[in-house]
Amino acid sequence: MVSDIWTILAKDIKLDFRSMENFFSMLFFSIIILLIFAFALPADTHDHKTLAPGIFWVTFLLSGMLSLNKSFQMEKENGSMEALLVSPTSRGAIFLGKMAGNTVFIMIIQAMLIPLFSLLFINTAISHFGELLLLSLISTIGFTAIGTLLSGLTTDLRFKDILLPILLFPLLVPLLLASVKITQGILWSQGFQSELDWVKLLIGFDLMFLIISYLTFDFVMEI
Amino acid sequence: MVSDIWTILAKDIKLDFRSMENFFSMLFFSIIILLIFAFALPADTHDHKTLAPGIFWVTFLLSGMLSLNKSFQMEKENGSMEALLVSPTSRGAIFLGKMAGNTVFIMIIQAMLIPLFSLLFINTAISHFGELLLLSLISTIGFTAIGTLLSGLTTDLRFKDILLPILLFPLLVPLLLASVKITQGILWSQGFQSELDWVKLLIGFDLMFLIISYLTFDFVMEI
Amino acid sequence: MRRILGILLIPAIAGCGWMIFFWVPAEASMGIVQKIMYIHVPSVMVAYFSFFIAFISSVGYLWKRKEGFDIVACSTVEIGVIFCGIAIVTGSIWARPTWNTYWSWDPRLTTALILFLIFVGYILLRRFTTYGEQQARLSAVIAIVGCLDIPLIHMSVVWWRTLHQPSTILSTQKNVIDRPLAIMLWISVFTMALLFAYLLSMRIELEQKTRAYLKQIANIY
Amino acid sequence: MRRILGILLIPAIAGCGWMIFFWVPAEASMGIVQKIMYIHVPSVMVAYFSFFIAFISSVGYLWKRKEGFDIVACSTVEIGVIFCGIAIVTGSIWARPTWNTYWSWDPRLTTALILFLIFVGYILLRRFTTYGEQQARLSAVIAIVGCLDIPLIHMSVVWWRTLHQPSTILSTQKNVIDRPLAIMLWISVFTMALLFAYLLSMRIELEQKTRAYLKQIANIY
Repeated sequence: MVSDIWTILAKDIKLDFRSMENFFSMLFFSIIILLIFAFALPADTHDHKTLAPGIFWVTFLLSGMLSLNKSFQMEKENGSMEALLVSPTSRGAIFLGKMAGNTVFIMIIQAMLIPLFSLLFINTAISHFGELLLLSLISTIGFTAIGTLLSGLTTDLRFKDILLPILLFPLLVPLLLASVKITQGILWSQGFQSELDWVKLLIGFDLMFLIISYLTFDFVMEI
Repeated sequence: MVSDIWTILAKDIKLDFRSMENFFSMLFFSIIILLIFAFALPADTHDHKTLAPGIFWVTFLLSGMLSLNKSFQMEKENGSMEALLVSPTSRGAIFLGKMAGNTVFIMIIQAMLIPLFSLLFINTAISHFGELLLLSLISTIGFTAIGTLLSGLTTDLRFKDILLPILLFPLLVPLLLASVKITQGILWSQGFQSELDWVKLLIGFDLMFLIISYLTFDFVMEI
Repeated sequence: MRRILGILLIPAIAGCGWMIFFWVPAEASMGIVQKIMYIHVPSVMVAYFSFFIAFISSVGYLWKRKEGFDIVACSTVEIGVIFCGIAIVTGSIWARPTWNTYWSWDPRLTTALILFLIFVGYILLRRFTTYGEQQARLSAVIAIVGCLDIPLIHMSVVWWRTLHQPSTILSTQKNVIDRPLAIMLWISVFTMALLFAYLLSMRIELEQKTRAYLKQIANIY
Repeated sequence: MRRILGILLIPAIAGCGWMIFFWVPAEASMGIVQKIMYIHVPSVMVAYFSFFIAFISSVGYLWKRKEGFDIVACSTVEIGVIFCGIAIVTGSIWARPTWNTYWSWDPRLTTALILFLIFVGYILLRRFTTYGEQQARLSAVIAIVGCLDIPLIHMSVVWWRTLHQPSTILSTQKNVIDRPLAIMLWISVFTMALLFAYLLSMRIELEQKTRAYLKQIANIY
């Protein structure tokens, strides 16, 4: 089981980073989104301070969604999905492997995005790099738990480009609110402690959807 | 020529609205994006006032991009693109027909989005409905001029989901800045007059890219 | 059975409407607008109830793989979305004189809106897929995930709001309701529940007929 | 030809480096940081120049359909992106002591950043397509559209910024530069242009070899 997860994770990471295009295009997409916000929203530093947490997490949602889009694309295109499904690998292992792959991919993007975000919006963010990255990790787990499930669910469908965000974003509202609030706590006051209730909510979200997605992934991936 | 454009436009509109799913999914996508902004950004009315123009146009860009994505998808899926290309219809007519189709589609979404935007962010927006819709039209023409070209350019490619925004958004920076500024003018002061330079820039943008896209579409659509 | 429901409905709705406008006194501080609560509150309750049924029958479908569960799930979601929409619209109308704005991020309304969007997604998913076992499976998963998310959504929306400004608003709903008003509310809930049961049975029958028809077509080709 | 360039380059860069640090006096108000301008300004100019070449040769490709144009276009874009990147980084470093922040939405820097992103998109487009006539066509279209957008981008970015706050910033760049500083700037521009020509000729040769190799492989299969 664990070795299956590991195999899928290693394969996905290898594919992602062998073709660095994939990684770079996602990184540049995130930069472009940050830039668009910088252009569209008022530029004075006071405003940026209050807006920054929201901008950071909306960028996260948008670029994360595009990462999910490509999650099962490779398997779909060369038809290796069927091979994977009829192999003795359990569905649960496929799910956890894919989810881990998405998590690693998004986390690396986040690690590069935090300094950039700090540069463009709120200079103090970089001094909270560790806390923001930890928060990113906690949010990313919840995000990829639902995201991987829904990405697997929509791969077969015709208008998946549009269906995935419609299904995904409303479900992620608790995650978004919690992340924004905790980021405010980190940037403006005493860090995680000041928003302990939200941290609990976020962890509860992660655990719940990790379990639900793990259990329901079987049904999504039936042939 | 004109009748060719009309045929393609009528066909696209008929297909878009025969399957109302397409239209509704785009509308709900826009609503969800507006909602995410409402959640992620500070909620007091003063802030909303300064943020509103930016939020409106970022939503426009994101939902517009998804509309473009599906622009050539129908033809691609059932292989009728080749039939269209070898038919005596000129490339220019295909371009203008497709562009008109995208424009109509986005404009209908915008017409429904303005009241909603007014409801969620800035109550006075609805009293400027006509001006905002006119501005939307001017912006949409520039947007669909480049957008249709790039959507045609990327349909064949592997990672078009990610490539389209990366190519499109940086090119649209002048359009975004002009639209945001003019919207500020409309919502805060005397309407179009106060931002006349930006209006000129926007119209110049439209004309230039209408011509360039029309001329270069030939090269994009070679078989 | 449905015929009885239908016959019961006509006097129930008529009676309820009459009572709302002629029997029950107007609420002291709100005036006439408060009467919209007799539509708003039952709609919310019916919407939640129908999503709950959708949850149960989706679990049932994935467990037992009986098509009947899927029929109930998809019918009840559609009706639930309609009632949820009614709840949001009536809530906004009620908000207008109360808070002087049509939309105020009241936690309950916001939760209802998010639920509305989730289950609109469910319906769109069904529309984008074709009738079959896959459609039933995928949409059941969405219904389950969506329903389990409800408590988290509600909690986060309440916190999000209250941390912004203390909710002086909620207290107006929680204060002691006059006796006739409370009775009236229960009567309207009961009427709305009748309406829901009637619509659901109609929708289920329609769905069964459609599917029988689709199966026939599939057999021909 | 390229060998001569290469031989010229070594003393040019060495001499230029020496002059920057030992010959030219430090600028009065800025101090030592100002010396980064001798890298920044030439980089910007070279980047713009290379995008201009890319534009010309893209038009040439679409018109004449000679592969040579495409080779020049893709080579010059890659070098242009590198110089554009250098310009952005050196600009940010220069901004730090001047405006006390690494990034200040200075119109020139912002324009450079957008250009950088446009041509990074060009490179990614080439990476996502495979070698062939289609790749050349599509990327030529992007180069043309991107270059024609430059004046609009610059204009809008300048207006966007100046409407926010009067650009007291720009004036520091426009004031009279001391005579030795101006000479130094021209020397460094000349050196950078040499470097550009050398890199471009290397890149073009590499591209020609790669393509010859790809064609060989294609012939085998």
